[in-house]
Amino acid sequence: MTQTPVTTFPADETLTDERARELGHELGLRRDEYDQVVEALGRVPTVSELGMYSVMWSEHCSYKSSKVHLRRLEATSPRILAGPGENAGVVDVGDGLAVAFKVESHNHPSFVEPYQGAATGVGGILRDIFTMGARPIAVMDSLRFGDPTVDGLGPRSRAFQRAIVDGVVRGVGGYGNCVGVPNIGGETVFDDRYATNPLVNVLAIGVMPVERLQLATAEQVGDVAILLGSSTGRDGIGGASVLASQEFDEGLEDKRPNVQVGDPFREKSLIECCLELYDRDLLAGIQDMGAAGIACSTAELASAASMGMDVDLDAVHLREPSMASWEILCSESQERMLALAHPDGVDEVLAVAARWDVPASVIGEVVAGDRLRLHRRGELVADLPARSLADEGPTYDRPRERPAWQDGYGIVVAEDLPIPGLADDGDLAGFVAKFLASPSLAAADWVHGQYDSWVRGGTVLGPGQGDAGVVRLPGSARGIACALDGNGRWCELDPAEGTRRVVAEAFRNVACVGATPIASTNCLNFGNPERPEIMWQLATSIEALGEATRTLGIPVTGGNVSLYNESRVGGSDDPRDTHIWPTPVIGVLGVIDDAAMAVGQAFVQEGDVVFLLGDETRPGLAGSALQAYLDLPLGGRLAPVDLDLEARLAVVLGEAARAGLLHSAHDISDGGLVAALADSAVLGDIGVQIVPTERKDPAQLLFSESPSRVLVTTPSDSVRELARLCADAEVPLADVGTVGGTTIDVQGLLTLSLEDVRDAHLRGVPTAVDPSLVTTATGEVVT
Amino acid sequence: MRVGVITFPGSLDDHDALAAATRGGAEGVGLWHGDTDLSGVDAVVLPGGFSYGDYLRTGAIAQHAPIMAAVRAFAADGGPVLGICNGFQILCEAGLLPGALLRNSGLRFVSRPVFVTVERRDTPFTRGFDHPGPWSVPLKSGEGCYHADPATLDRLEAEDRVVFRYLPGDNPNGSARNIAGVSNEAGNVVGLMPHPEHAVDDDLAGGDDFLAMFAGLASDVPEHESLSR
Amino acid sequence: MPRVAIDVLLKREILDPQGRALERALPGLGHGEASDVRVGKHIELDLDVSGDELATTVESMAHDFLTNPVIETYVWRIIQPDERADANS
Amino acid sequence: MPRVAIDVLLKREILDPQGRALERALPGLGHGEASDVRVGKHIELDLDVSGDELATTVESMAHDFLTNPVIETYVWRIIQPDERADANS
Ligand SMILES: Nc1ncnc2c1ncn2[C@@H]1O[C@H](COP(=O)(O)OP(=O)(O)O)[C@@H](O)[C@H]1O
Ligand SMILES: [Mg+2]
Repeated sequence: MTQTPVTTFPADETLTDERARELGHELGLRRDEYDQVVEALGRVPTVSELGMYSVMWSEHCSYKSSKVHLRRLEATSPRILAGPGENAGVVDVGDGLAVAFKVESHNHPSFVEPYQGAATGVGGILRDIFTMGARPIAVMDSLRFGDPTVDGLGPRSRAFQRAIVDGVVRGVGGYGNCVGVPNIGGETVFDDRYATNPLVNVLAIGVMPVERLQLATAEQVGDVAILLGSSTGRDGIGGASVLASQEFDEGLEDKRPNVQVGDPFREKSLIECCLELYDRDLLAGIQDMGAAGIACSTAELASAASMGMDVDLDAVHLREPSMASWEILCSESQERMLALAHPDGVDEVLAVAARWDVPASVIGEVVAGDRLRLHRRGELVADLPARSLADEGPTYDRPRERPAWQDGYGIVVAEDLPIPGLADDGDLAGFVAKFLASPSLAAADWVHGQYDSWVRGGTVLGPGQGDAGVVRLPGSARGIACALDGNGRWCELDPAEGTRRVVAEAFRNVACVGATPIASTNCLNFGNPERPEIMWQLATSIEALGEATRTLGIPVTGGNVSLYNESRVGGSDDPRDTHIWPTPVIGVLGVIDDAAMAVGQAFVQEGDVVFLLGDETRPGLAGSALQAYLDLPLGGRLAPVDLDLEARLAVVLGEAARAGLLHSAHDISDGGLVAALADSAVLGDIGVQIVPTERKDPAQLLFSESPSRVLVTTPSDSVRELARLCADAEVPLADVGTVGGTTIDVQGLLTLSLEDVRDAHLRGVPTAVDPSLVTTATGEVVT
Repeated sequence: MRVGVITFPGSLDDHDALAAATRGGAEGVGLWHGDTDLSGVDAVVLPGGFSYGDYLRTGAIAQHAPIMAAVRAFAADGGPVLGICNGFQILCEAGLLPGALLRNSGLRFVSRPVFVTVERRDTPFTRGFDHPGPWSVPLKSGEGCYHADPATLDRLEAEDRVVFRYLPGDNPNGSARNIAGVSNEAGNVVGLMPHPEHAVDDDLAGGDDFLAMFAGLASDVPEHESLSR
Repeated sequence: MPRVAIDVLLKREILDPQGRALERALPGLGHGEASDVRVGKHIELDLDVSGDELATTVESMAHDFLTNPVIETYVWRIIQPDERADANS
Repeated sequence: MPRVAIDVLLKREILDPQGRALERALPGLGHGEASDVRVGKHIELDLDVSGDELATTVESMAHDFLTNPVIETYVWRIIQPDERADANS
């Protein structure tokens, strides 16, 4: 292989091998990765090429640490129209409609600039959805923050944590509200493990007629590449900015923030523009521009079609004309798409774009062969095999090792906790009220009360109303349901069982509203994969994820991996303290034939009978919310989840909902029975009297988080029918009480006034996070 | 009855407003901000959303859209015009309704159902309500705090032009005198912050308390219905 | 081409909740010294007009469009390159 | 007590969607003369500190709290009563 720079490249693009290797290193390319680049090219890369390879072969874009494991998730189902590897999974939901959905993280950007980080996270996942041909109809957000009730130093100070929460929630709302996609749910968790590394995962759902599905494989030689959307600027190329040391201009670094600013208004126009282009069948292919912008989208389109592409970077509409080629290529400016059109249709495409006031420029052409060739100021600046960039990056099977600290968890006594008020015959009700006000358990109204959940007129169950969000599909009685769940503490304790439990919970949440779960997506938030312990957590979790989703019949249609999430606890350098809890967040999609029959969480009617469906209460305080609340060390053993029982439970819930037997359904999870009762009672503004049928340890009865349990309420005249369904499906049910009154009562143990619980439940989050306690959960000024 | 709904760049609830008009028994007609005529519709709705991203000021850019000249003329002629949320903001910016919408006093976007009373039931948009309520309707806005100077407020009250009011003690955004919606002098132009188009279907989260608004609009009305009391 | 800066605030008699929130938050952040805090908009633009025309153009732009006279009020001035709020970026 | 005005803009290389939208709208309103439009925040406050301390106070306030230095930048100055943006209200 040659060491001499190719003379046909302009001087400012040319590097010596030594310099290129050095820069490559600074850009995060390993020595052997750099060699692989040289091998793919047969020469030393140009500056632009080096920039492109370093971004495309990064963990974020290439999944190099997780790929070998993600293969284990592969699954097939006749319903799946597009699976992992596409921008989003697409499933057939019947009636000629297909649904695209996917979840993605924006963790690091949300720490650096909470508002914009979260906002652009929403924008990015929406583009994944409409790239597939679907109109976005819902978003959900899963948020994990530090504990704002603990006041520490610097980033751990309350003010800092509150600023993150405030910015992220405003950002999710600011973007989603303005782009006009309803938020239908999510989760909000506070735990010190996320103090300097919040998790911001956003899921989006879209719908389309099956035939509108856009798969980027149809292009032909001569097809024209059109850049649609915002101008390309210097934002989001922080990582690649070491390339600027090539230039003379000093102090340029800080001018290249890796933060991007979102423009939801532009995104809205872009959505409408693209949907019109699909409907008029004007496109041969389309790709959104996320990480690595033009480099990534051109390489992916060309590679997917096994073709080449010639691109003229001078045609790209720039925000700053002085941008270097590598800056144009690596820019992550938001709200951009790359579309391919037949030459005859280009004028029409440009006209549609103009109507929606979306800037558009023709920047290239599909050519025979496999080369991606990029020109700038008339000269070639990059010439590489598209496939090498998009699909032939390095993959690693990194060393894995079960962490020694796992042994410590096993010996913690978790099931026998000293519960104030229970152990000492004191004020148990007072303790429970405080417990329910802890921000992770309290109602998230302060969060989703800032999100539009009504727009586009399909929301049947919005955030906080059911175990899953439910949206009726346009022009149909049919609806889709979606739940998004994670639990880092469970997964830290036991990545395999924890992951199974999380999958089971998301599955169960979809079943609770009466929908049939059909597919799943996931976002895997883990620490540093170069540490064998973390790699073990990741691999173990993925294996369990594959197994659980196959068993439950909810094949994985796609997802996202976010690694290098680290949060130093108390400034410690000990490896066991520096990772976030391993946090796979699972999204499950379900279908409900008649959306109007969806079942919510709220208790509805005095006199309704309360049943506990599913498993009996088992020891379930290991890794529980109670353990965390009492500040006890994480530990114990997770009771295994019976996935067959989960599947049968889901069948019963679906049939009961279709038959109209259920007034409410809510699974028992974080915080145990007391938390579930509080949710349903507060939401329905009606009390409940529970008469425990099980002779259990009171602590377990009230707080156990053991899986496969659902509280349902049913009018008394439906009881027999429900019992028959349960018997047929071999799902245990126990009559545990009655809806009514103004208290939450667990006989012999606990009486809470509904008023107190409501107050605790609604004030928990704002009290902890609102930077100025002048407002209540819904924005009223309290003065 | 043909009800036109204007789509501005950034309109979001145009689709819902059309559906609501249809559900109320009218024919929904889509209108485009860049057009200069109203296609002969019998009523016009300026829907909710973030026209032009709400950049600069809510409604500030949209009020200059080409179609607004036709809307002004239509309104001056007594044609029924309804502004919902962003549409209300546009009508205020355009001077077709008095006052302005400021940032919510709590400084946060507020999205939740509110109860409002219908204070005046002789406008084209309220004649369908058979009692003053309170009626439940979703509210979702960051700049919904109704403001006008005291003299204007007094005049509005005196002339019975406060059309919708939040319940005392449940004012979600700090609006002056709990005002949720107002009308012009003639009563044919009405604006409100909550979203009636999200409250026309009992199967959905928003309920159907405001179906009466669209049903009333669509119902046959005498040619020269008197709008003033 | 002159560059113009236009500063917009809510009229004094209108409560400015943002300013108030800021004022209330500042003491907690170690800045008890601040009072009468107002938060508004800062707009900068290059204008391809000169002389007498400049004032008329800015005034009409500000009055008709950049502000809502029902609630807002403004001042404007010509600024030099080093007075741009983004001069240091 | 000195009154301080702080003008905040997004850094120059960062997209300013508001400024862009405004710039695109202005020609339609008969103001084709405007270019390089940026929209940011204008903050005014009275500060009960003086002399050397003033600069330190404002800088720390602006840096730590009023702006996010990752994306925003600012300038500040002392203003006279008639330079208040709400002087005319
Ligand atoms: N970040 C969020 N965005 C939207 N909805 C949320 C968010 N966080 C929580 N929710 C909603 O609030 C409700 C309560 O959430 P959570 O506290 O996680 O309780 P649960 O254990 O019932 O899932 C759920 O309906 C959920 O969808
Ligand atoms: Mg949950």
